[in-house]
Amino acid sequence: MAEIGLGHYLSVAAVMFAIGMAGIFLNRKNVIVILMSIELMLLSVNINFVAFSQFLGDLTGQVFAFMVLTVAAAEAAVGLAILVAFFRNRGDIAVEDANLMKN
Amino acid sequence: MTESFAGQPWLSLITFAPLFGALCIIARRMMSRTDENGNVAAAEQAQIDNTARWVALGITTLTLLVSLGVYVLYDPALSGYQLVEEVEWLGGGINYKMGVDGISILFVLLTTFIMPICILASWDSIKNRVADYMIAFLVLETLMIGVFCALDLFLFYFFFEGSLIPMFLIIGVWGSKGTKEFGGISMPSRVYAALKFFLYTLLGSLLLLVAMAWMYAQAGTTDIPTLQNFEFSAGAQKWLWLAFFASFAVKMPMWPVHTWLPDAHVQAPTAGSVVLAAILLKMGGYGFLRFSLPMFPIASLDFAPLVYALSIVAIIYTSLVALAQEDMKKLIAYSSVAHMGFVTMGIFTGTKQGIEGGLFQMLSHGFISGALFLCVGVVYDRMHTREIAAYGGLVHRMPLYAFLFLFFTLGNVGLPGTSGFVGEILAMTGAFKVNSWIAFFAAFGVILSAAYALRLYRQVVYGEMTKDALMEIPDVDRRELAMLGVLMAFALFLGFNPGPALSVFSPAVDVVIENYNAAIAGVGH
Amino acid sequence: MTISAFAFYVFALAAVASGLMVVASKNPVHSVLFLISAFISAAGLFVLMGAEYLAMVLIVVYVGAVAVLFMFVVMMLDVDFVEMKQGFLQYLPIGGALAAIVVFELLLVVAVWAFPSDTELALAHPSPNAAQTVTDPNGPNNIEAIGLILYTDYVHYFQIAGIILLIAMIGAIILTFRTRDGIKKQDAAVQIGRKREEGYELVDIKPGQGLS
Amino acid sequence: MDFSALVVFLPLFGAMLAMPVGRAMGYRAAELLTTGLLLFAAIIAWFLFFDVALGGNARTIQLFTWIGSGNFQADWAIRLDTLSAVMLVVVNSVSFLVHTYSMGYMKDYGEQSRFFAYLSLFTFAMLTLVTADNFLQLFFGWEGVGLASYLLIGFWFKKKSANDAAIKAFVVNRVGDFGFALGIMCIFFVFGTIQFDEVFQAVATNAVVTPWNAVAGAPIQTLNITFIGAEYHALTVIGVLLFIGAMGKSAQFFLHTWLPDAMEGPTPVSALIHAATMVTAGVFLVCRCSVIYEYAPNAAAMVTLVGAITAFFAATVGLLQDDIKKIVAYSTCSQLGYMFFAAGVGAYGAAMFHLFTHAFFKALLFLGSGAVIIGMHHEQDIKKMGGVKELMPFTHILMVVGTIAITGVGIPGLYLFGAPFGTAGFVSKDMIIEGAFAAGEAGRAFGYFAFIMGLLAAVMTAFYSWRLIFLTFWGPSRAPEAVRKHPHAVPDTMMAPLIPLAIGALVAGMAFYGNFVGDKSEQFWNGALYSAAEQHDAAAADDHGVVDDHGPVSAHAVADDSHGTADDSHGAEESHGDEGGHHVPIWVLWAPFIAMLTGTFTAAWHYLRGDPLRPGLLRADGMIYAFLKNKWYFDEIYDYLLVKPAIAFGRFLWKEGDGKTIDGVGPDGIASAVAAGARRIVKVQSGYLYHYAFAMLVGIAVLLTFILIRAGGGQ
Amino acid sequence: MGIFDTLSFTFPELTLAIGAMALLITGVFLGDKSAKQISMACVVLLVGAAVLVLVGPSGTQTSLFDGAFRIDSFSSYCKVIIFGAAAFAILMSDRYLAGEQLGRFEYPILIILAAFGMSLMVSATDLISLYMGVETQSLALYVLAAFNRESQRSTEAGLKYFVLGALSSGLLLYGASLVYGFTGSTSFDEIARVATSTDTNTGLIIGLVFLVSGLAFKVSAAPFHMWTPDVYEGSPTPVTALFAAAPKLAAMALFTRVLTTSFSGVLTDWQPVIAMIAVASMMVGAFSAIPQTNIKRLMAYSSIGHMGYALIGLASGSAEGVRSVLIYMAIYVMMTIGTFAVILMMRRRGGMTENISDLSGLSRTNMPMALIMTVLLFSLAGVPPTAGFFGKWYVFLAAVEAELVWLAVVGVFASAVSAFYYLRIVWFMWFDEPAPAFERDSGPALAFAAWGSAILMFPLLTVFMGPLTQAAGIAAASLF
Repeated sequence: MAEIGLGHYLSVAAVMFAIGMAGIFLNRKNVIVILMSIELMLLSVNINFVAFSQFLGDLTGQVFAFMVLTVAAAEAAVGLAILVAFFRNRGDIAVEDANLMKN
Repeated sequence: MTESFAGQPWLSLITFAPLFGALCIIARRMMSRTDENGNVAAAEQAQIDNTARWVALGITTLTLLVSLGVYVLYDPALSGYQLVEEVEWLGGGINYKMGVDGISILFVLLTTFIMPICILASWDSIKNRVADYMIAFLVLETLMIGVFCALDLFLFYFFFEGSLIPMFLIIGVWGSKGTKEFGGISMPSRVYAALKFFLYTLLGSLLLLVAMAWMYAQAGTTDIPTLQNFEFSAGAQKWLWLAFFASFAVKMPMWPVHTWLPDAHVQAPTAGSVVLAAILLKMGGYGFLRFSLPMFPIASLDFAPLVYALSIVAIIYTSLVALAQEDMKKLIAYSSVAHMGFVTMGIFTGTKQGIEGGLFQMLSHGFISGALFLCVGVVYDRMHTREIAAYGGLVHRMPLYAFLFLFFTLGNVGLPGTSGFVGEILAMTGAFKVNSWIAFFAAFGVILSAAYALRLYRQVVYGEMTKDALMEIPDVDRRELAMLGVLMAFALFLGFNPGPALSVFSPAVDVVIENYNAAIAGVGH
Repeated sequence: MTISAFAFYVFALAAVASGLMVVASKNPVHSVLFLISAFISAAGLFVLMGAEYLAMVLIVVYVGAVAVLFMFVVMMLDVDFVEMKQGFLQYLPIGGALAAIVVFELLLVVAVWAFPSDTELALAHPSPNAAQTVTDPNGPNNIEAIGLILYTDYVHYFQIAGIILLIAMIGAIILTFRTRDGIKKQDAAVQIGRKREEGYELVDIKPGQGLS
Repeated sequence: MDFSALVVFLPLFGAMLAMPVGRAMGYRAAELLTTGLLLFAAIIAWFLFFDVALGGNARTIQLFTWIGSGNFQADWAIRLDTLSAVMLVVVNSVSFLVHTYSMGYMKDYGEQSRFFAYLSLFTFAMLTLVTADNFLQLFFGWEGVGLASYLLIGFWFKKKSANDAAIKAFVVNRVGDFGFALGIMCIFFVFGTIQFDEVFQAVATNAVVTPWNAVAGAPIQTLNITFIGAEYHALTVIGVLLFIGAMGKSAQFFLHTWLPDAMEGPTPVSALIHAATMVTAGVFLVCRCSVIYEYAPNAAAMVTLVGAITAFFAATVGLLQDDIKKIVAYSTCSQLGYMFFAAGVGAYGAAMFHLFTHAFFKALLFLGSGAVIIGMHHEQDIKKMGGVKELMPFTHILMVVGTIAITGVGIPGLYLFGAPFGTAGFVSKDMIIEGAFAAGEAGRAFGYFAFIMGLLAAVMTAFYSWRLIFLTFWGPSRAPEAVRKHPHAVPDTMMAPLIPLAIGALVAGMAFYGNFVGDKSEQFWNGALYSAAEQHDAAAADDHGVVDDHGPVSAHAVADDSHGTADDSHGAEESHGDEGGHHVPIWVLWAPFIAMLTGTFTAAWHYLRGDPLRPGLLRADGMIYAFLKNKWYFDEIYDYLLVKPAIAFGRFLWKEGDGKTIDGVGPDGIASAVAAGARRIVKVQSGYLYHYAFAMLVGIAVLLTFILIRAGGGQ
Repeated sequence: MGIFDTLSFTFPELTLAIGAMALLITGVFLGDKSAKQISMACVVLLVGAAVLVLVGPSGTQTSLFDGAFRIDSFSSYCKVIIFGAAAFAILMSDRYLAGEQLGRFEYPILIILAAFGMSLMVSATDLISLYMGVETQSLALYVLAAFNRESQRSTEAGLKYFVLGALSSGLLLYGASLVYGFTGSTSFDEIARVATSTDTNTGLIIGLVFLVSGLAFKVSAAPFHMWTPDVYEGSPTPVTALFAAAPKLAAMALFTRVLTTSFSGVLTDWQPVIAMIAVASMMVGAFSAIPQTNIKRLMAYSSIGHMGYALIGLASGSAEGVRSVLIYMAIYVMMTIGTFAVILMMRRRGGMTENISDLSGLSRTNMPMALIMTVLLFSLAGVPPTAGFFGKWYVFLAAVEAELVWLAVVGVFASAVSAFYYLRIVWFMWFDEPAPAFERDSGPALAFAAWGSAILMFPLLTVFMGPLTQAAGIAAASLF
């Protein structure tokens, strides 16, 4: 087996990205899991950044990843806050029923 | 003295004077006292209505007078554009440019002439929302005059499409009653008609917009005289022509994109129908002559057979359809389509007779068809129905009306001595030159027009008066007589002596033909 | 296979498997746990790539804060988890197919990646201080290097990140924070500012009526 | 300004003033005004007749330009030559008499002002027609008389039948005008002008003309043009097209159906318009364009053919009519056929002559019929009359005069003062029949055919004319008691105009023989009528002993050029000038007379013995009877083939074409499709988060795939 | 350039950021009863920021923070409009929030912070600053969408917006990472250099596609538009008014800058992508709006369609195209503010109404409001003589000049279809029998916004279109 190169990392990231994406629409009952899927996507992005950064020999990517981490945390906070507000109004968090507005 | 007169922006003045009138009415409305629900006291409302009527009449009359003055300044012997004004507008070759030539000046006059009549026609018959109505008409007048005065394609389009809005409101708000089932929902038929009118014409003119963009990209300007001398490649002309055609054909309207017209006419209030028939339809023919022929001569030549075919079909088809109508306005609307067929046919012959015939036909149709709608309006105001079957024997109670209606019916038929004849015969003569088949088929329309027009007249005016409702119907009053009388005078005068109009057209038409022939000769056709 | 390669595969597989389980597990609590596992695995990958600082941040921020937040919410919201996963499989084929297509396409892209040529790099980095290469053995280590640029060249991002966090804070508060009436609260200012006159009330009790 | 312009405009003033004057001062004032103006006009017309026709003082008065577009120029003008002078006399005289007559006739009906306005309007239109100096003005008059005819036929607008007849008249006339208009365009196309003078000059001189689209010019007489897809001889096309117009106006076969129906109008109208003047406009047109027909033998042949058929056909139908006016109407139709085939065979003088004489006796017959109708309390069915002789003896005499005039009573071969001896109809009709024979001799197409048809028609003319007299005036009365006892009084104003007409019916033929067709004709016509043969003669045979050296000078100059074309009519040379009958066999001279006698005696044999109403020669249940009774089923066929399909087709186009197809596929269809599409598209917006996410991912997958395929394809 | 020089260029943003924090502290101390005052202060801040932009050195192109941001006429143009729109959003929300018991002081502060984010977006010339700007804006907007936390609709809107927004951020980031990886830099200028100098770089293009998808979400272009109707409908109406105006412009400006500066070398690659998105947006906007009954939802579809038209301009990729986008967006923002002002006026005794049928017969019960709405609707439909027409004209012109005639034709058809539903509202207002009248007293802010935009749409821009096109032209030129 070849030396572990950039391609390996990128592949892992791609797969994780796809898992995150699939998680969003495969999951129809629980918003929390959707939020977690998003976290997975962001994680895969970070892997990408770090990998590229490393292999380009350029720290910008890592700084980018750092920012992504920060923002993702903030996002998670806001998302969970909205989720809580949503839950308070409805009593559950099933996305399948969340279609007051449609068409 | 005359020079200092001539140098003034007269065209802008007549274009925007009606708009100013509309603003006056708006101001009057705004000054009215309202209670907290925004309602105006009945007495004050009546006062506002009256003010609106008089302001509208005054302004339109004033516009007419000024436009007559403009006509005095205009020298009909010259070719080319006169009274040109130009102001920087959007930059990059798109300017506010106005001017008239032999093709447009008479349409400006026609517009300013028809408008006071429209206001008068609505004097009593419009009872609700009078001020709004007058505002709509005044705005419409501005836009219509603008169409004929614009010497910039962009400006033309601006007015051309803008005129849809007031007309849309006029049909929709003051249209007649009745509902129509459409697409599973039932909507007021006036709304259906208004929407159809708007969307149909909008769709057509939007293609013109794209074409205009393309032309601008090529020529770097939308100045009409420049574009008329700009030689577009033959391949490009084809597409541009089609785009312009889409717009103007709908507006004319040509078969088979004519179906909005009967609906719009039927639903519109009388004055709306008048203005639609007398002026709005003319924009299409005007556009053909102003743009299609001079700017895309090669494509015009190539597509002329298409135009002929559509014109012929329009003439015969819609005449036949008119034969079967049960609604007075619809019948006249269909006859309008047929008459416009002569116009398109004439214009695309590229001959002097054909083009002048087409122009004259448009002018004459403005008087005659407008008057016919007024005639329908006269009885509609009294009986509130347009069903042909609801009438009969009107001549017993309304001899004067019968006389006037007869005159305009005959004008519609194209009897020599009325202006309707001159345009038809000239257009057909022009067509004959190109191909005798065209004139041959067009002449069928002349036969059919007699059939449907006289049938209408017989069923409405002649016969025994059997309907109780009609027994007390009063004859035309002084106001109606004045309107119809003036129109009749014009139709008659131009029928016996079309010279004044034809000689105005002549220099401009000569220029068009000259360029047209030169362009065609240039590509070796 | 080198150690690092082995480690890579372990972490990579762990990350992917955890990711799958995050999506697939029936119980959200399990999902959170798998998420944590995925984070840790990813942190391992970061370390393998030499990005120690980020690996550390990932653990601290995500595992320490975000995942806990998730867990907190999951536990707080009284959700009937049994019903939650129904219908999952129903949409799996099409969803899976779509995901597979995307993965395939992304992998295609990965395959074409080539290290930018020297000229391109030269083009890309006209100024040498824009970023340092981490491969320089004599240079600062990863944490130092990031520290050097984060508070100099990228200080504005840092500030903006602060504002983002501020927004998140405001948001979280206004969405979830409730002032409830009827809850007894101790307000020092009120207590201190109390006047003597407010403390008592003189009531004139009429005979036979009592204090109502 | 030449006062003679008044001859045209006086009736116009009358027309315009009649209604206001009538309203202001009573109908009598309107009547007197219009009639008075007409009297003036008639006097001027007669004056002009002497001045122009007899004095040779032809001229044209230009008024102003009507339509001018490029070289399409049409003026308002008054062209005074012999042809128009003759027509002026006919029109104004008859019109004046009819006006006078109407003062009495309309007393019962009311609305006199309107009626007189219409009558005057008609007169004006007819006058502009005959005095036109270009085709377009002619067309103006052409349609103008159509309008007046429409108005007058539909005068009693309460009656549905009157309205229907009016519309029918107008529309059928329009069919003719259709051809006429095309003819005008064709003329303009070929000649570049529509002025009579220029056109006729060009034809006569065989000038080189260049049609619009043609590359090079060509002599007009041999020019071919492309018309509706095929190449034809130009003059033939023009001739045929103009003749289609003439057919409509003059109620010739195929386009005749309106004329009998037109009897719905008041009787004076029938006399004025549908007997004396308007219907003869077609003949006038053909004569006016004689030069064209002379060089368009095929067109002339068509004129002959149609004229002959009409003469025969109308006569057959006339045999069985019961409505007194319809009989006269079919008779008119038939007589018009005579005029046409006369013109078709080149006997223009005879055609105009018959037109002239016909005006007298046919107006007489109509007005007499009108008197009978009034007298019989507005009864028109001759089967319900009989014995009117006793009630209205004077009318009877006049009607008999009219009848002997139309049947052509006279003595063949007897000449007095250089004119044949006989009634007006005798002189002119025999001239035509003999002319036809002569033309047949000369090899002109359909000459013999026209001759035979003319004879047969003469038989039938005599039959139905006398049938009318016998059934109406003679025998026992079949009218109701009340009518028999108290016939309606016929006012004097009605009877007075009949007298000059009767005199004319008797002597006009003899009086004007010399001018119209006799030895003075060349001088009389003064080039207004044209005959190629004459031109040829003039150049070739001076010793022919015929007075024929008066053709247009220019025509002389080119007569030789036209020789080649004129050769076709070589035979006609010999018969030239023989319209007097000098050179036809003697039996031909006697044939019309015998035909007349045959018809007369057959009628007498049938109607003067026994029950006049018994089934006649034709069994009433027979096919021929039904065929004739139903006027050859023309109305039914037209109704079935044209009218009903047109309306049904119109309705079809409206409902199916406009409604279902154009709207259905076009705006409505698109709108429905858009609405349906919108409803469907909107369903995608399900409200479910995961659907939205899914859509995004589908979107990106599509974009990725697109870009990858594109990149792959690009490399 | 020293740090103070650098900061001097960021005065507008600094004003907003520092002002927001200061007001936040004030608000915390004063409580919600100070909401009104803080709102006014926020408006002042925004206006001040806009003035600072205008008086600032807009003519020059200045790169700040090592090329992370750029101040040029493009950014100035956008910032002025953004700040203005945000100020209007705050002004217009006053009554609504008071009526719905939502008068909280955080509301205007969040808007200011969002405006701050937008300001970053339009200046961003680096992928990181792009991302940070987008997130600053988005996070604030997520919260605003769910601002009415007692309402199921509002929280549902917030949730949907958040989840999908986060997904789009993921896409954007993934794209950014690929772009970074395949060019070696995050700076737009560097990316541009690499992109133009190398052959077709599939990775870069794929990254670009992800980037485009993420940004398309922000401008709510199809097929990334799905959140828009629900969020528009569910959010409190003033928030919707905000959503529809400023963020759209910011995102579109960012979109434009990214594509035309850093990816101008691969124009042929992204042009069809943008064209496809444009077509899809126009179609969705035209068709889906037809059956709508809720006016906010209808406006959502309408804005999707409008983004499609603006993207036509972008697809042409030329300076002309950018100019047309800028003109279009400016006009769009004005129309939108006016329209939402009218929607916010739709108040009866029972509270707000949002149904289109509630507008029935408006021309009789409230003529001025009907007139304003009519002008705005015709402008939205792009019918002359209103300003909307000019927007369409420039967009189509740009497309035609870039030889994308087919795109213009599609746009034309879409606008004909979309004219239908605008007309439908006109029809309700003018042709139908009146519904109960709205409350007349809607406050000066709404009246000002409504009248102002109607007058702008109709007479002012019609006559004085020149300056706007000029400004947009200068702004567009600074990108090339």
